[in-house]
Amino acid sequence: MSPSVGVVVSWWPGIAVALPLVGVAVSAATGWSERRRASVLAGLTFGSLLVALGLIREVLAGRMPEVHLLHMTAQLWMVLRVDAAGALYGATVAALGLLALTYAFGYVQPGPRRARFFAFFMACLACTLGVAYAGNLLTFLVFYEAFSVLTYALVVHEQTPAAIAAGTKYIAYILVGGSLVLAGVLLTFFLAGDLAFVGGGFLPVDAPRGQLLTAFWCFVVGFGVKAALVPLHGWVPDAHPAAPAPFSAVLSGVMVAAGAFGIMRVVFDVVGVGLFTSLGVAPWLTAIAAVTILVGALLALGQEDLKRRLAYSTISQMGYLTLAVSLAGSGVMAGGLVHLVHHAFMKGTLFFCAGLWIHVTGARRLGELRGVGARMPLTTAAFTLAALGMIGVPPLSGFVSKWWLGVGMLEIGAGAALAVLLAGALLAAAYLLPVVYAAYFAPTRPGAATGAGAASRAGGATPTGDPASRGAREAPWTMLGPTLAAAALTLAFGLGSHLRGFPLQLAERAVLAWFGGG
Amino acid sequence: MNAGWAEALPWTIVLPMVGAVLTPAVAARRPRLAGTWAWGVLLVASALASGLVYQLATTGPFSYDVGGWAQPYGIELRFDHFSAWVLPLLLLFVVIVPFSWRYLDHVMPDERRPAFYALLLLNAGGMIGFCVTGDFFNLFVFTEVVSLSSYALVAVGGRGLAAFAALKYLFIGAVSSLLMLFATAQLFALTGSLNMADVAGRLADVGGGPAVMVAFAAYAVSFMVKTAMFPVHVWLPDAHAIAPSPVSAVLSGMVVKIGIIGMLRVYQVFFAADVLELGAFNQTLVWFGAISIVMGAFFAIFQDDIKLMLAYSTISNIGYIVLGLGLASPYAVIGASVHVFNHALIKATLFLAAGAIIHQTGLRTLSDLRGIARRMPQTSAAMAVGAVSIVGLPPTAGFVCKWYIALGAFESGQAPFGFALVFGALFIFIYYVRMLNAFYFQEPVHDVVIEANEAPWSMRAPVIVLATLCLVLGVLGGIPLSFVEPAVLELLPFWGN
Amino acid sequence: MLLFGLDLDYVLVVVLFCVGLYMLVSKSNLLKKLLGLNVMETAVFAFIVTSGMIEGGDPPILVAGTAAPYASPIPQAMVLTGIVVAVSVTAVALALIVQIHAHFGTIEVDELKELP
Amino acid sequence: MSDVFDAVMLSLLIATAVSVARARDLLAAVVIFSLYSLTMTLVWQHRGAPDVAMTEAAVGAGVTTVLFLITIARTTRREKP
Amino acid sequence: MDVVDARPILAPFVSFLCAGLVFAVGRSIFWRRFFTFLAAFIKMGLVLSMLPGTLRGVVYVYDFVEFTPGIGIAFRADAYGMFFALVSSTLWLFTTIYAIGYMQGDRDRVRFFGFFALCVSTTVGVAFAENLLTFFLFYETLTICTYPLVVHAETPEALRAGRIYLTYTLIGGGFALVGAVMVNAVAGTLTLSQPGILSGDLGTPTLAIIFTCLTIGFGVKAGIMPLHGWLPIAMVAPTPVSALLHAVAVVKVGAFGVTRVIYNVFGVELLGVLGFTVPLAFLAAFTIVASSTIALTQDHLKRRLAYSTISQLSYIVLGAALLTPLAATAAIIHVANQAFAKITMFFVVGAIARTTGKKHVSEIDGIAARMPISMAAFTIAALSFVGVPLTAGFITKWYLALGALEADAWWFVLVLIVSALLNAGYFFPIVHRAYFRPAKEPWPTLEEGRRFETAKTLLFPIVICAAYVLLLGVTAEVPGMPFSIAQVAVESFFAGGGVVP
Repeated sequence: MSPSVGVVVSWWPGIAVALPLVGVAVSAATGWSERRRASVLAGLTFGSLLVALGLIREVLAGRMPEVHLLHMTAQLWMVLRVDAAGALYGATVAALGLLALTYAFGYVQPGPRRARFFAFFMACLACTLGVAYAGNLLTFLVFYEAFSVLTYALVVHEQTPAAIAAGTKYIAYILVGGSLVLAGVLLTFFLAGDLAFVGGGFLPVDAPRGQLLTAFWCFVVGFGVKAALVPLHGWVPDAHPAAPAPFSAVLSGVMVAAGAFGIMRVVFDVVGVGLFTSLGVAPWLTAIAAVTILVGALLALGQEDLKRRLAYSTISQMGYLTLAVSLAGSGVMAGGLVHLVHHAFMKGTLFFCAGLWIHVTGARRLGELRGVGARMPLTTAAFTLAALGMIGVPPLSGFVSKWWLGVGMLEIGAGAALAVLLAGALLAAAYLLPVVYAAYFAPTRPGAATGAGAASRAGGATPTGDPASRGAREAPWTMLGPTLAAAALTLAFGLGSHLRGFPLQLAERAVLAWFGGG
Repeated sequence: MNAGWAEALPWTIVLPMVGAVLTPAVAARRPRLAGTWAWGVLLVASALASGLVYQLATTGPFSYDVGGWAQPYGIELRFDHFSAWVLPLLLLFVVIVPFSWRYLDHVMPDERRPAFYALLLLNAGGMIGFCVTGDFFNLFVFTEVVSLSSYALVAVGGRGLAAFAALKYLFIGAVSSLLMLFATAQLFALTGSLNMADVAGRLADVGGGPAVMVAFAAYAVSFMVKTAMFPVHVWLPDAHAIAPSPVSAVLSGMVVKIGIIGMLRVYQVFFAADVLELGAFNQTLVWFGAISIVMGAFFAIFQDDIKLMLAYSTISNIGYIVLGLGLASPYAVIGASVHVFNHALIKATLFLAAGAIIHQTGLRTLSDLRGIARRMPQTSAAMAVGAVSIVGLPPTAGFVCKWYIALGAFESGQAPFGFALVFGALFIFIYYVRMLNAFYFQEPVHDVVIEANEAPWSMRAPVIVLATLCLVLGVLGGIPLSFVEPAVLELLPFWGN
Repeated sequence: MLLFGLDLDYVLVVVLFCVGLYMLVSKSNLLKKLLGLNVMETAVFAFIVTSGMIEGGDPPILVAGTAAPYASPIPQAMVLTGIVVAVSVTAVALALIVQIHAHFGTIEVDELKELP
Repeated sequence: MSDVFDAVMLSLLIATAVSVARARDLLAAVVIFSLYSLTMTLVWQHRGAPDVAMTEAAVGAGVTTVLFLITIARTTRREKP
Repeated sequence: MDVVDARPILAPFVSFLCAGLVFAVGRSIFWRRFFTFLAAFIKMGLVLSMLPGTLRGVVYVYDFVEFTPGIGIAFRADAYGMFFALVSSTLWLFTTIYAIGYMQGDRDRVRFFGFFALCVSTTVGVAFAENLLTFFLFYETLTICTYPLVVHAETPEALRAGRIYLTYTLIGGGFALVGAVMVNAVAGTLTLSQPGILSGDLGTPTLAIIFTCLTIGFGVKAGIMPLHGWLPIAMVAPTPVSALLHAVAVVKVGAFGVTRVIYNVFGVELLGVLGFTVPLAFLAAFTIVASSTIALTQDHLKRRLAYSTISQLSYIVLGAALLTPLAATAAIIHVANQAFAKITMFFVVGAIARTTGKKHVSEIDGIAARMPISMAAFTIAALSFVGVPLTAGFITKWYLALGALEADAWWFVLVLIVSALLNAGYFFPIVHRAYFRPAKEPWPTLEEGRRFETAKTLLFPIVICAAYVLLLGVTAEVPGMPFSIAQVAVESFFAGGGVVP
């Protein structure tokens, strides 16, 4: 940490985590009306978001709020400590969580599984916040594992055979990954005797190289599963379509990113930039990241199912974060960190839109979306905005992050990486624009949007016939509102990227801590 | 003061004998009085024996010269640590006799009771004499007293099979007695003396040689037959199974031990004389002991009759003892000697418990007796304690012996026999598990069992006392050891080959 | 008297013992077995008497004027006891045989064994 | 002289013993056994053990034979082949 | 610091007395329960009252009687023994509560509770055994006392299971006996109060035989493959017994024995030189992986748990075999961790069987809707086995892995990871079915007037034990919690050497 940062004892990080946990109990509470439950859950999440924003303030003021949760043994303790990167990620989680929650009130149908959905959703949210604010590896691991496992319940929410298969695949991948992370944590403890995150890392430089390498690759592979690094990405394309849309948004936006966030934590707060460079693993990581970007994007091209396409897109986008980490330059890292936030809202928007289309028209596949733009103009507009952001069209937020990434790459002379970045952007255009095209411009086919599962899935709204022919019928505001809000944030982050308190400033702070001002 | 208890030595033998003779007279009017009479006699004898043991504990071994003739010409009675066995022996009798009071109801008519108790007293007197005699010829005489009364006791139930079993026992027993007589004569021919201590001294002068070897071998074979080691065990199972249960307890628990005690006595003499190289002999004992353990267990597995099963288990246990003797290391011999007593206790428990069950139900096979534990819980529990004990599972009396014999095996560098012992014991447990399973964990198939009642107190109390002792002596295993240890350690310097 | 270098008495004892043993072991009739046992017993007694004999000695009866060596009295005492014991054993055995016959109607071991 | 007596006696002993073993008629066997005992008595007498000899004559040859005879009377006379 | 105190003997004696009273007056339900609970509480009190002393390093000793000259039945409540006693006396209480509910209306309850108390008595006896002889006495007694519980149902399968159980354990006991006897023969003492009583100059073959005998002897109960055969078969026993067998008494006694052999008979230094533990460690590692793999294929709930137990027990053995302080800590702490988690699982499985009659994994689809609290407890326990942080299982795996690294045996870390995955592989499907599969047919609803998903006496122990699993995971450090005791124990094992965490 940079010397100007002072640790202060504060309960706020704990409260941020605890509020959604209260929501778990609320979700399980019987005898509450749906409305009352919804408002309380939203209120709790909103409270959490406020706290997260407050924490950003604290961080910007040069303080580092810290709260000790548990002392399991003398060496194993759990602490929440908010630094710039954590605050940034935490606020993202809270914000996207609030949006998705609101969206979910409309999306998830009533029934016995509804309560379960919200309970697990809130729990996941809490744990992801815990990941964001974790002050040492153990805390990180605990929350990381917890939300990974809890996610299972949300992936299989639909309880269709496909969903269960996806859930099984998911949990298998995640557990292997989690175990590797645990091994890494263990090795770290063995080598360093401590687990607390410190900017610049704390692994002893003079430890045996083999053990250091083992620890490092345990972490990278372990988190890489979550971060969907190719070839560890297998679960992503199955899990996303299976999960309900609001959760897909969160999954893609912040939870997959938790893997990338973990890699960042490891590289900068555990291993340290210096050691990371001297270990000589960076080129390998770069290669993996590059492959992930390209392969993810190429595979996305071939997907007919919209949510699968978006899932591959997530894989590709996560590659940017890893790429940024592997290059270990302060500029590019700032871009990477900011991309984490920006991508969250963009991808959130995309999934929200995809969910709305499914909800209203039952359309899951690209071919079924023809003409939906006319029927659901706001939704399609939001989708378009987010898609353009993903491609990196100025002045949207995606442009900002890619700009910083590119500039950072040039700074350190990583031309090849820049090429990959550009290729990724082009491919993003190639797999997202056809969707936009189909929604707006493709000729409609009669009956195209009456998907087989539409009636059952749509609940109240009854999709009928050709979307275009029946005029505009947007989804209810509980769902449309969050979608538009997310899209708006995409725009706002692009426009106001330089403002105080916006992601970029925090990312710079974080990078300052990691690179020691260099 | 010392002389006081030493004086009691001949009376301890004479008392039961005289009691036996007087039994018909005492019980002439009321045959059932015979049991009480016998019990009284045995109680007094036990009191005397306690005095003897007390004397032994305070002053060490002591002698009594019958008729005041000095050694080596007179008849010497000698009370040493091995003789201390008479006290537990008598105490077991004291427990067994009350059991027989009611038990005999279904075995024999009342008018035959005096004969039965006379034989029993004779048997006890014979064994006491056997333990305390100091010369070889009396050893033979008392053996014959014991044997004769045992033959008769086996047949006392009176049915034909019993007579046949007794006759089988008799033929083999008589041959072994003959061998013993032959050995005694041979020893006399060699040394011109029969007093044990004296013979030992003179043997040393005579030195070794085939003649001494022949005498020793004759003794050994004779005692091995008496103790029913495999393969000369054939007489035992039928005799012990068919005899009335109190008699079975006496026979299996005590009479077979005649062979062991006799062997120890012969050892005392031959080893003190140090004239024989007995390594090969010991090795033979070890092997036969091990084989006995296994074969006894093997046969027992196939028995359905509980008393036959118990009888075969005696063969196994004798195998333990012989194995321990053959190992010839201090711990092994201590263990074997303690097992002489502990096995008597355990076997008495088992036979009496089995007897109680047979008495109450009239059934004696495992398949008939299923589920009996529900109706006779205390007796069955005693049976279970006995079973666990005889296998040598801790913390029972049987375990102490197993521990020491195994320890001896390792001590003498014959570890495989330690293994054989321990796992042979498990082999034994197989059939006891069968028994316990039948008693406890299977549904009754027989109406008699369903309606059975717990045995009367005069039968139950002895069983419970014995079972309790099995447990107590497991924990307080040091008590019998303290008697045996000095004797064994005294014996061993000449022994270890 | 020596026969082929062996004391004839001992040869006799062994032969008699063997004859008795043969009867005891291989005869089926219980009475014959018992007779065999008796033969064995006498053989052993004969051995004891023989071994106790001192060549040229007088009987161990104290008569004025005779002098040592005597035959040792102890073996003879042993034999006397032995004879008494043997008779007792025989008596018990015969009683048992009578019982067996009364119960099963036979005293042949072969047949007794076939009984249930 | 003594040797001749010995030889005759011992031969007789063996002969009687074998006869006891071979006789099918139990009564005959018992009678021969009695003869055997008496022969033994003579041998012992000759060996310088007169008291033993007398006991054997009375008990071995006398009582035992009587007991056997009683038994035969109460059981059977024939040995089954 | 040794202090003569009667409490180490009173603790087993209380249960023993209780067994006697239950047998005597057990026909009356009231008195049966009264005595059982009274004894359970007194016993817990006794053990707990020694705890402060133990943490201060006091060792309570009591020589009961000289069993055979030179070796007595003696009790010694050292830290490790205290640890084990604490676990078993605590779980006795809960299992008793559970058993009362579970055995409601069952047959032969007098016998059941009587032997139950006996088992606990002997378990605590094992825990407090001062020497190998006392240890063995109680060890074998336990074998026998458990038998009536295994065959409780008295069906042919139960009898068969009992037979197999006895065959295995008695043969094992035979090996243990031989080993103990050999130790006595070569060392002249059997005390467990020293960090090793054998000396290296006895020659490797002798020591190897001793080690093999003792390890086989205790390994049978600890279920080390290939000696595990009895454990899945013994599952026919009533659930409280399975819980007792698998979580507390029998299997733990085996594992406890193995650790005692390693630490107190041979001692770390000697074994470090001899290297006997290396094959043991590999065997344990093999067991961990192999039995987990087998567990994957089991449909019967209790059998699946049984194989899981086999796997878990080898953690203890592995921890002990690694011969490092950290691994030892793991081994010891796992005694408690596994106990609480596995007993929770068995309780839940038993509750399911009692409430719905379902015994197979394939039958419990959607049961979480019917029995939410139980399944939540089960899930917690499952997480613990997987080694998720905040649960007890994590602490074990953490220290075990560190120990492996400390011993320079990183491949065991790999084993641990694989095992964690396999654990997840066989537990999570259960959780999944319970929560995410629709019920095949509607679960019977609660009877009128019943507020809980199952009997209170079943539910209460489940909740407490599950809570304890979490508690162990998060407060291991608190003085008086198992971890602190384990540290005292480890300090005694590695007296002088090694760094204690």
